[in-house]
Amino acid sequence: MADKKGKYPTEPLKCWDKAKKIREDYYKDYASAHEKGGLRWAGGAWTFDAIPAGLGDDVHPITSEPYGASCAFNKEFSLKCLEATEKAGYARDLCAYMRNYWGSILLNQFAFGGPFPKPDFLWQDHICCSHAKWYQVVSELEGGIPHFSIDVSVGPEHEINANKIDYIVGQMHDGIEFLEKTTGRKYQDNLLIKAVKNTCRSTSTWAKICELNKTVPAPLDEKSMYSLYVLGTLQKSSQEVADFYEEVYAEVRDRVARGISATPNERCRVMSDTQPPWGFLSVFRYLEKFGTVSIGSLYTFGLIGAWEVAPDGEWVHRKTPMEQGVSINDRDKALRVLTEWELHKPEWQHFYSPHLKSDMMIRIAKQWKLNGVMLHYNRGCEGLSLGIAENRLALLKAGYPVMVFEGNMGDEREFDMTRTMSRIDSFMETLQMKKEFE
Amino acid sequence: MVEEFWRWKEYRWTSPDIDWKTAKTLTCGVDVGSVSTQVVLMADGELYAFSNMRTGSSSPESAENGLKWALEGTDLTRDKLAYTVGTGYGRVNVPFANRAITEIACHARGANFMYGPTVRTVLDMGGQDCKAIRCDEKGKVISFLMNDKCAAGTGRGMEVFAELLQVPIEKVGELSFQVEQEPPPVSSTCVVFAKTEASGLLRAGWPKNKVLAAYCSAMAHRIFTLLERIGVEKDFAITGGIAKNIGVVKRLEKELGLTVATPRADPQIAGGVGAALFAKTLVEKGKA
Amino acid sequence: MITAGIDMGAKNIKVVLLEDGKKIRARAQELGGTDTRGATEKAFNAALFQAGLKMADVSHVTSTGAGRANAPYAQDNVTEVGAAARGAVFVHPATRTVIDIGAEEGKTLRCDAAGKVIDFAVNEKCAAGAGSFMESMARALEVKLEQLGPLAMKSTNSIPMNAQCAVFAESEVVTLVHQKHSKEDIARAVHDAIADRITSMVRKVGFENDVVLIGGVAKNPAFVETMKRNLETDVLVLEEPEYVGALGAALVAAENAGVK
Amino acid sequence: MKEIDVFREWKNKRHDYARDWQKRTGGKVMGYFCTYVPEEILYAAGVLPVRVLGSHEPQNVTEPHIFAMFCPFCRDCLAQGLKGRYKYLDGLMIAQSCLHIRQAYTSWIKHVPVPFSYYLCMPHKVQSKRAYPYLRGELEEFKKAVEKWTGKEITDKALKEAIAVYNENRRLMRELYDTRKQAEPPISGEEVMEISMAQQMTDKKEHNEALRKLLSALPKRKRDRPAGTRLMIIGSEDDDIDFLHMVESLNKEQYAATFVVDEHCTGSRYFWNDVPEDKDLLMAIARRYIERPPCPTKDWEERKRIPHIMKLAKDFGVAGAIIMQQKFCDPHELDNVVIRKELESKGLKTLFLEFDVTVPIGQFRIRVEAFLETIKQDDLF
Repeated sequence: MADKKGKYPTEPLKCWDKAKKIREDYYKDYASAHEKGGLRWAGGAWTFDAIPAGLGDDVHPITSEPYGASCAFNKEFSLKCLEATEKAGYARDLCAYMRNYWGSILLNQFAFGGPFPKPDFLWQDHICCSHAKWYQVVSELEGGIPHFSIDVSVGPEHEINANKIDYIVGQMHDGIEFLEKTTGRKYQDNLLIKAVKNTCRSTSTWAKICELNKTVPAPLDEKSMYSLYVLGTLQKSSQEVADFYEEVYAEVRDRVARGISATPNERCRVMSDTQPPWGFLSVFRYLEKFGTVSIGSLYTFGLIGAWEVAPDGEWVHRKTPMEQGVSINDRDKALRVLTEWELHKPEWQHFYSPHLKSDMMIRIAKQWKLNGVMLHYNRGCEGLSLGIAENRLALLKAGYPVMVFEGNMGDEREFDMTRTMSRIDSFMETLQMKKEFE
Repeated sequence: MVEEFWRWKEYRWTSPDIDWKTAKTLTCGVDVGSVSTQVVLMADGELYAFSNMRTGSSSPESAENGLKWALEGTDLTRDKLAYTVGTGYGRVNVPFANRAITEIACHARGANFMYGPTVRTVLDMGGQDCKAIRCDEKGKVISFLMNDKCAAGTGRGMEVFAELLQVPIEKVGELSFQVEQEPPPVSSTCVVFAKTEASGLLRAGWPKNKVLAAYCSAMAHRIFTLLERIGVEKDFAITGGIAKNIGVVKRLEKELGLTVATPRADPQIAGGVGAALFAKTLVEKGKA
Repeated sequence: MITAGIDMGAKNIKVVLLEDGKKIRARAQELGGTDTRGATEKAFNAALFQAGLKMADVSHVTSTGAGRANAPYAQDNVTEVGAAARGAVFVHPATRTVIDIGAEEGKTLRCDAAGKVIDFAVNEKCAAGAGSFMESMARALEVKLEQLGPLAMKSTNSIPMNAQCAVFAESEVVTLVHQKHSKEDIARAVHDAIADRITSMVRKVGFENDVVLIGGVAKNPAFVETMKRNLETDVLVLEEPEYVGALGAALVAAENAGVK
Repeated sequence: MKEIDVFREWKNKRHDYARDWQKRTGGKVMGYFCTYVPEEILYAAGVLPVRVLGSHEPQNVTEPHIFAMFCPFCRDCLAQGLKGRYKYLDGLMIAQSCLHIRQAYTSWIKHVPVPFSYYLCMPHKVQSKRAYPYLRGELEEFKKAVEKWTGKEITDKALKEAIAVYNENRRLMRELYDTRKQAEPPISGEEVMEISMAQQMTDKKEHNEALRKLLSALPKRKRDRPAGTRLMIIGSEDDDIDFLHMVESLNKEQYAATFVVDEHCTGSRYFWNDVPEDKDLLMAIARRYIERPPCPTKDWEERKRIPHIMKLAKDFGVAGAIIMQQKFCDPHELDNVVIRKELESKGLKTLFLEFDVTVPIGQFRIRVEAFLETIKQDDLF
């Protein structure tokens, strides 16, 4: 057996500590917002966070999915949250992120210490059949918090038309009225416009970063990508995140130039799908023993990344409206730009048809030069597991070996490490990969 | 297999200090469970005699045998029984019963008799299901919850396990405490996979007792979460076979942070007792 | 050269001795029970005795099965999936789909002529659809496990089984008995229930002929019939089906020992 | 009684009915998922909309297509397609509601292609004024697509007639439900469920005819058992006839019970409100679907289902409610906690049951009997 040293040079990421800091500050800022006379709001990672930004720079969000994932890292705390939610009567098969989040509210314990900081209002969007209802429950658990959700389920990107956009933009205008009414603040369009531009910039840049992973050997492995992409799920509309992603892009481009690899012994490239079982990221380390690297997934690429298909068929980052010379100078325009931009989100397309997702996955498999695919049948998220069995069939048909493992992104009771490991052993055998070190 | 480790002891009992001839109303309660059958005879609402045996594949026969055995040695004959209520899983298949009542109602009523009127929460750990019942001072059911679809945390599950580890089922409880320190509970909820996991632990060199401990605490925790969902109010009573398994009960007490009330008789007969008591009420109300 | 394959199954431990990667010299098995190491030694010695060989004659040992990691004697190991494919193709070269039903796990795999696995599926979480399910049902029906199949063959009509948990299915069987269904029909219902689970898995992997059945349950004629009916194709039972995994391991052992 | 048998016949022989209708009328048959499909537009185009429902049999064909964490109902529906039971369909469509049933649709059109398929983006935020113009626009698109498919224009006259037939059908169904308010309802919950199911599979003109006959015969009808405990079903999709049958045929001395009303999409939710008067016919239809008793997927931010449920419970003199939920139905799981609280706070007992396509009667029976005992156990104390 070879040892851990392989043929490629490796290097830790320089941007690491900064990523960590941004994340820590984010939760601190949220918790302490009131002390500085600011506001707190809660919503999902997909919500239009650019819009509440118009209420002022002292308005701090908490997005429940990444928060739920943070809980899941702490198995003991997570279990307490999950059981508190079950005790309250909520079913075990509901979104695992939300069950962790609801549990924190019920226990009144913030994953980052202290009592759970109650938000001033709830700001969400709705594409899966539960999104808005998550916050209906949050509002009830918190004893009634003003709640506004925007329905964005108007169909796939190739069917966008004026009627659909008007529907969403109309709701956004109502939403701004709601924000002014609930907070008593005057809404500032210039802040909105800034936030919309940041949203486009951070999501376009994240896609650029993912593009670099087409390189062999891959400069990033999925495990480290998780810690970077998460910032976009926290606050894609913030200046800080947009700027940070540009730094990351520069660093990764430099890694590619110098041939720095994520894994020393890359011989086999795979991608995953849906959120991983957060408590068990060691699964990805285990792959390295076989010289196998997960270069990402439609999830890491497409949840926060903005993409488009280039004339030559390559999947590339979407040019920002600014780059396209679109001028954004009033509220309505800003909202329209934001709507169109988000309606192209890759992770929103499969809600209308798994076959659209299959096409994107096969495109990734080709252009990122994959040997196989590992699908996480995720019991914790019906939204991203939607149609996953059809994706499996399509990938196999396209000639990519597929491994399936069941688990749950936020409920460790539904993930069986030993069985998954032995599943990986078998899969690696089928890919002719031998363990290189223990 | 020569020895059947899952098999618990079948037995019968007669009260030394009751003379049935002096009794006004003699009633009978028959609890035909999926795993065990109890026939309880009561004289004016006091426990006179009972039998406790394993259920065969035919409920009517099991009930018959149970009754014969309960009457055995007493010179009491079935024609003297004013009224019989059948309960449990085979309640509708008790040939000599005048009426059937669910085990949920009967266990609540039985617990009320065996543990006293202060009982508000009853946990019945039966052969195949596990019921959490909230009741009032009369033993009237307020609400109940039953485990679904999966048998983890049931008597049958424990039997399967005793068989696997080749430990007599009565011993499981005490042995599970003979460990240096409490191991983490087995993670699998499925009875069969719990077996697989256990075999794995044994292979990895765990002593039997430690595996038993891990299984008992897993079971205790499952039951705990079921109880949490209905809400536990004192006094808390456990009926059914598992009540006799201290390995589970002690751990459950620890999780709940309260102690289980002590019964006047074998908690496994609570259902039968409740049935016999209902029989008495029905006789008195002239409903018989 | 003699190589050995040990299949550390969830219930039984099987050993196969192989000569030059071609000729099977011996097969033996032992109930795993609580002392798997002891059981393995027993099985291994029994096999050696059959073949009139001694430990020293065995040049390479490869293990497979649930407990493959801590198998005595073994120099290396191969997954159940890999072993099943190798073994099946060796016994029946036209094999392209293997259905393996062990005591507590059902597996399906598709492979090529060389025994290379193309795709596979393993039953998740719940054990309905595995041998032990069949055992508890036999117990609930109060018949011997071997009788269950023949009984089902005599069934005249099919009744759906709703419960999926092995233990709840037991109570459902008892319910069916109470409803005065014949033991034959109930036995068939049990087979249908398991076969449905397995068929779902097979369809997931997609099957190509020849489809072969291995593992203990393969010896049950009623089950084989039900599978044929479900898949609408022929399903072959390999000889000594429960040893195919161990055989596969022995073949891998031969390869690792450099047998051409 | 024969006036009811006809509905049962239609329900049991749903495929024969549709094939025969095709022959008789030469019209197209459109299979649909989810009751948010604006049937009026199809009916106006001479198309028969039939709702795709499951067959409640164990099956082994959907595993490759739908991950097991999605509801059994959507898998059962897909199984019908994969098994070729709906070969006669000319089209298949869905109106957007939950993710689960959506998979039955997307897998079906890929693996069992149909000449015409349509995904209607029914809005979720029905509580927003923005939903009206939006849905109207979507209906406009849909109407065009149907016209292209059938090759003939859908005239306002045809739309008006379709709306009239559908409103008539809804009125008659509500009339039928009114009879269940009586102390001794002349009809059982099981029978009503058969009528509602037939309603979703047959030509409304014929269904109306049969309803009129039934309504004139009902007054003379006496059931052979007491109504007993008056129950309500609250649920996700629910056509578990076997379960209703079990409950309504329990030992009548001890456990007499009758379902007197329901709140789910195979029942009252489907027909409770009419298409209102509006010169703009498409807007009228849009209003009807936006304002109907909501599916949980669309019941936010405010919870409008709860007051509706409480009113039904009151109007029909309900003593207890059985919440029948398809396993894994997230939208309902997000409602049931509060619904139960609300009912219990008004002194109504509730029993929660999780359903798979096949009903383990044994396991449910004990729960139901115990539930009925908690409502009426005084003779025991």
